Amino acid sequence: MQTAISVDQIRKDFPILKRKVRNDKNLVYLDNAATTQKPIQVINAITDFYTNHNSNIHRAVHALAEEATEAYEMTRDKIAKFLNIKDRQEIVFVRGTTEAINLVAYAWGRQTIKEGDIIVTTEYEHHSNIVPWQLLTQEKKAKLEYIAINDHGELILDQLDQYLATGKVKLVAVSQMSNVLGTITDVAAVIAKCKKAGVRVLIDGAQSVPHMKVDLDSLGCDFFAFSGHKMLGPTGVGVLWAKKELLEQMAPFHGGGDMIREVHKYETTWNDLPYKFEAGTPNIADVIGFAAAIDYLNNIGMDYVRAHEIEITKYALDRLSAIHGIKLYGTSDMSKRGGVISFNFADIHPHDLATIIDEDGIAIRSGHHCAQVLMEKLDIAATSRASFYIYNTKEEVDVLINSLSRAARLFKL
Amino acid sequence: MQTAISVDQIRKDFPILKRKVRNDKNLVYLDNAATTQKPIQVINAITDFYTNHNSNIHRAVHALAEEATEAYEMTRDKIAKFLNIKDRQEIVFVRGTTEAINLVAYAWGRQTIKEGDIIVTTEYEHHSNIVPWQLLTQEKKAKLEYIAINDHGELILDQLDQYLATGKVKLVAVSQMSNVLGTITDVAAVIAKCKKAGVRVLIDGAQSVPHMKVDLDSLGCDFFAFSGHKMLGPTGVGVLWAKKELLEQMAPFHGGGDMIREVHKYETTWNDLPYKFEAGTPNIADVIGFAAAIDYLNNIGMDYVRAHEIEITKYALDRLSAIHGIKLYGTSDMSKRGGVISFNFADIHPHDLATIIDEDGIAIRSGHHCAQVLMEKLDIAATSRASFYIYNTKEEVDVLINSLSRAARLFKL
Amino acid sequence: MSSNADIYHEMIVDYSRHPSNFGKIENPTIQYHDSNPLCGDSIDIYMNVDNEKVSDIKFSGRGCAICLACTSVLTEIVKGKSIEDARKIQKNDVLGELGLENLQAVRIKCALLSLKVLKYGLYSYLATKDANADALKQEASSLY
Amino acid sequence: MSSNADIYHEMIVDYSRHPSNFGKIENPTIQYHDSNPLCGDSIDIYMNVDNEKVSDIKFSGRGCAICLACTSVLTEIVKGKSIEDARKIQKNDVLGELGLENLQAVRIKCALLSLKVLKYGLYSYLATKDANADALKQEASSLY
Ligand SMILES: Cc1ncc(COP(=O)(O)O)c(C=O)c1O
Ligand SMILES: Cc1ncc(COP(=O)(O)O)c(C=O)c1O
Repeated sequence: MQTAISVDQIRKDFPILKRKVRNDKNLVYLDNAATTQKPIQVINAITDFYTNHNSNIHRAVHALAEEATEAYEMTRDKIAKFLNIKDRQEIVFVRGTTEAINLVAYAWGRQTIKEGDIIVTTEYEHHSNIVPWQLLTQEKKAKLEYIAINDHGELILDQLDQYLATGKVKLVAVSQMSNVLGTITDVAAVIAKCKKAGVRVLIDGAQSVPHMKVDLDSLGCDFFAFSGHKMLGPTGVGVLWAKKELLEQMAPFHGGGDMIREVHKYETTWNDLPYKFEAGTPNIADVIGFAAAIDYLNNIGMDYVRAHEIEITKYALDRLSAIHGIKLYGTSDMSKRGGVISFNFADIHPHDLATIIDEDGIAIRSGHHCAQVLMEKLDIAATSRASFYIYNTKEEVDVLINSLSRAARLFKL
Repeated sequence: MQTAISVDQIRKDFPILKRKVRNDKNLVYLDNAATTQKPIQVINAITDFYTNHNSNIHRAVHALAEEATEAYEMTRDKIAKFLNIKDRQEIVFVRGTTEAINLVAYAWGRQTIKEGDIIVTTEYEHHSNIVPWQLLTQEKKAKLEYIAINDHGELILDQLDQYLATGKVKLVAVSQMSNVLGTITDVAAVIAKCKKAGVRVLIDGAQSVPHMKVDLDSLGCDFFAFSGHKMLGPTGVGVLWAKKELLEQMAPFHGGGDMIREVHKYETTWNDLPYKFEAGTPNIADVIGFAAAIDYLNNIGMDYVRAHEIEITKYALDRLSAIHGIKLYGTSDMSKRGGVISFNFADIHPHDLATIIDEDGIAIRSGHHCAQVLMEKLDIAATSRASFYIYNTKEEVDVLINSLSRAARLFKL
Repeated sequence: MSSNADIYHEMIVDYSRHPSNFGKIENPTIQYHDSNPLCGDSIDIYMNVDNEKVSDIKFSGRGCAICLACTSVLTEIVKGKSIEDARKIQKNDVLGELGLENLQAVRIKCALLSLKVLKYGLYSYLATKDANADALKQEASSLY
Repeated sequence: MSSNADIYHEMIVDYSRHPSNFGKIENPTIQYHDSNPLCGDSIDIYMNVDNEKVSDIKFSGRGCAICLACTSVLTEIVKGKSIEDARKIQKNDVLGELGLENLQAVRIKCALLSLKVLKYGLYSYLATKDANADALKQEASSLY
C-alpha cells in the first residue's frame, strides 16, 4: 500500500490550487463532480505533444505521425489495463460520456429498438442518460421507464424486476454513481437481473471511474461510458467501451475519414474496431494527455482515492449536519456513497448561496446538476453541491462551514 | 499591409520546428493539409487555462466557472468576426469538420431527405463529405450523385445544372478546397446556381478557412464546416455554422446536459441556439486555445497567408516539374489552387517515397488522403502530397527536391 | 466588479421572502412562461389588459433571491402602465432599483429572466395587432 | 531502429517491379481479398489445393514495394506446402527473408497484409473441416 501519499504532496502537483480568487482568497475547489483540476503531469503531456510530436495519426509514415500514433494508441492500452478490459479494440474514444451514450442510442439503438419496446433508466440519472433515450423511444414509438428511488436516495430494484417481467425491456441504462446524491448503484445486482432476462445494460461511469476501482471484465455489462475531464484528464476526451460482438453488429455512427476500409462512389466498407467508430481527426493531444491522468491515478492508487474521499465526505457530512437549517440528501451509509454532498440551507436558494460563498473563494455548484427528473422527484428546484477529490482537505471543509454561517447572517437565519 | 512579417519571425513561434528527427535531421514539415503545427501562443493558452482557470462552464456561479465560460464564449465571438458571421448563435462547436457534417446529416438530413431525393457531392471530396451522405441516402432510399472533375482537376459545373434540373436535389455538399488537388472550388457559382433552384448548400471549409479569407455573410451558403487543428488550433475542436432558421428547425442531435431547457420524465424542451447542439461538457480548453490561433492568423493577416502559400507553391511546382518522372496533379493556375501538391514519382509507390524522404526529416503524406473516390477517378492507388503553411520556406522545398533524387537513386530511376 | 456579497442587501433578501405580486390570475389577457435552462429557474407572468393598460399583473414560479427580487420590482413597475410604456422598460430600470447594475455575467440571467418573459408576453399580445411587434421579440431574445 | 532507407535494398526494389506469382487463377479452390484501410493497398490471393497441398498460388492487387516484396516472398514460401505447414507460417518467416524484422510500426501493415489475407483464406477453406480453424482467424485478426 502507498502509505507515503499525502494530500500536501498531491496538492503540489496542481498549479491551480495556488490561485487566489475574488478578494485574494485561497481557491477552495469543491466542484469536482463537474470537472476536476489537472495535475502538472497532464498539462505537461499536452504541451510536450504540441512542442515535440504534433501530427495527425494513423495515415502517414513520417516520424511525427509515427510518434503521435504510438502515443495515441498507448492511451488505449492504459485504459484497457486501468479498467481490466481484455480487448483494446473495444475502447472507442469520444468527446465524453454524453457522446458515448448518444453513440449507443444512434448506432445500436436505432437498429435494435422497435415499437413497444421498453428502455429502463432511473430517477437519478444525469440528462445524458435520459434525453438520448427520450429521443430514441419517441422516434421508435417505444417506452421509457424509470426505476424510482427510496428516501435514502437508493434505487428500488424491485421495480426493475417488474419492468423485466414484461419481457419488453431491451436496455437498462443506469449510472454507477449519482452525480447529485452520490449514491453508488448496486450495478452488479442490476447486471445480474438483466443478464438473466437477456437484456442489455449500459453503465454511465462518469462519476464512478474517477473515484473507485472499476473492473469491466468482472462487471459484465454491455456498454460503459465515462469522461476524462472528471478524472484529472483534459476536456474533450471520453470513452465508450462495448462488447466486441455488439460493436461489430452495430451500424457506424459518424461517416468520414479513418472509419472506412474502402470507399467507392456508391458503397463503402468499414474499418476494423475501434476505428469504425472514430471518424475524422480525433482529439489527439487530449487523448495523449489523458494517459498522464491515468498514470497519475495508478500512481496514487484507486484505493487511496476512495479512502480519502470517504474520510473527507464523512467529515463534511458530520460538520454540515450540525448546522441548523441544513438539509442533506442521499444516504449516510458511506459504503454506498461517493464524495458528493447535495444540500439545501433553510430557504436560501442554492444560487444565492453559491454566489455568497464564492466570495470566500469556495467553488461549489448549485442548480439542478443536469438531473431535473431527480429534482422533480425531490420536489425541489435545486441543490447546492460540494464534491471532493484527491486534493481536498478537511481544512477546506472548515472554510465551507464558516462561509455558510456568513450566508446565514446575510439571510438572517 | 503587414510588410514587416517574415517567415523567420513566424518560425520562432513554432517550437516543434526546432526539432531534429530521424538521424538528427531538421524537421521539414510538409503535411499541413493533415494538421498544422501550433504556435507557442496556442500552447500557452491551453496551459494557462488548466493552470489558472479550469472549470466546467455555463452552469456554475463561482469565479473559475465565470472565467472559463467567458473565455469559451469569447472564442465564438472571435470566430464570428473572423468569418464575418452576423449572429454568434449560429456557431456550434464540434470536434471537427467530420462531426459538423455528420451533425447536418443526422439533424437536418434525416428530417428533410425523402425517398427519391438527390444529394449532390463531387468527385474530389474528402470521405467526410461523402460517407455521411452515403449513409443518409441509403437510409432514406435517396440518391447520391457526383459532380465530375475535368483534366485540370476542376469541377464540371454543367453537371450541377443537370442534376438541379431534375428538381429532386435537396442538398449540394462541396468542399471549398480539395485536400488532394488543391483546387479552389468556385463556391460562389455553386451557391448562385443552388439558390436559384432553391437548393441548400453545405460547404466543407476544412482546407479553405485556414488558407484564405472567407466571408460567410457574403458567401450565402446554408451550412459551413471546418476544423481548428488545420489552422494552428488544437485537435478536438471545429465548427458547424448554419443559418439560424435552419438550426431552429433542426431536430437536436446529441441529447444530454446543456442542450435542454426543461427535462421531464417523458418530455423535454430544447435550449436556445447554439447550445441546443452542444450537448455535454464541450472541449473547453481547446475551444479557448482555438481563440489564440485565430488571434495569430488575424495578426499576420489572411492576405499574407495566401500570398505566402502562392509563392511557395509556385516555387515547388516549378522545381518539381523539372524532375524527370514526376507527375503533378491539379491545375497550374495559382488563382484556382491552394498550397497543396499531389504528385507521383515514376513507379515508386507513394508509401515507399514517403518512407525514404522521411529519412531526411521530411514529413509528407502518402496514400489516398481520405479521397478514394478521387483516386478511383484518377485511376491511381495513391499520391504523395506536400502541403504548405505560413512557416514553410523555399529552402525546405529544396530539401524535398534533393531527397527525391536520393529516392530516384535507390529505385534506379 | 462590485463584491458579490454586497448584492444580498436587505431589500433583496426581503423580496425573496415576500415577493410582490406573487400569485396567479385566472384567465388573464396575457400569460407567458420561460425558464433558465442553466439553473432551472422558472417564471410565469400573467397580465390583464384593459384599454391598452396593464390593469393587473402577477407572477408565479420559482427562482433565486435575485430572480424573485427583480421580478417583484418589474411587476411593480409594470402595474398600471400602458402597453406602450411597458414595452419600453429596459434592463437597467429593473437592475437600478436594486443596485444590481454590475451583477456578474452568470447571475444576470437570473435578474433578467422575468424581463424576458414580460417582453415575450407583450409580443404574443401585440403580434397580430402591431407592425412593430417583432422588435419586442428581438429584444427579448437578445436580453442574454 | 534500423534506418528506413536501408529497407530499400535491391531485392525489395526488384520484387516491386517483378513480383513473384503475380496474376490470377481461374476458379481457384481458395480466394480471399483484403485491403489496408489506412493506405488503400489491396491484395487478392488465389490458391489451388490438391491433396491438402497448395499446388498453385497467385496474387493480384496493388501495393507499395514492401507489400509487393512480402507478398512475393510469402507466395514463394507457400507454394507446394501442405495446408498444415502453410497455416503455421509466422510473420518473421516473411520479414526475415527480406531483412525487415525491424520495420517501423506504420509500415508493418504493408508487410503483413498478404499474410493476413493468406490466413483468412486458409480459414475460409478450413472453417467447415477443421475444429481448430478458429485459431487461424484469431491469428489473422491479431496480425496488426
Ligand atoms: C477537405 C476536408 N474535409 C474534411 C476533413 C476532415 O476534417 P477532420 O478530420 O478535422 O474532421 C479534411 C481533413 O482531414 C479535409 O481536408
Ligand atoms: C453521472 C453523469 N453522467 C454523465 C455526465 C456527462 O458527462 P460529460 O458532460 O463529460 O459528457 C456527467 C457529468 O456531467 C455525470 O455526472
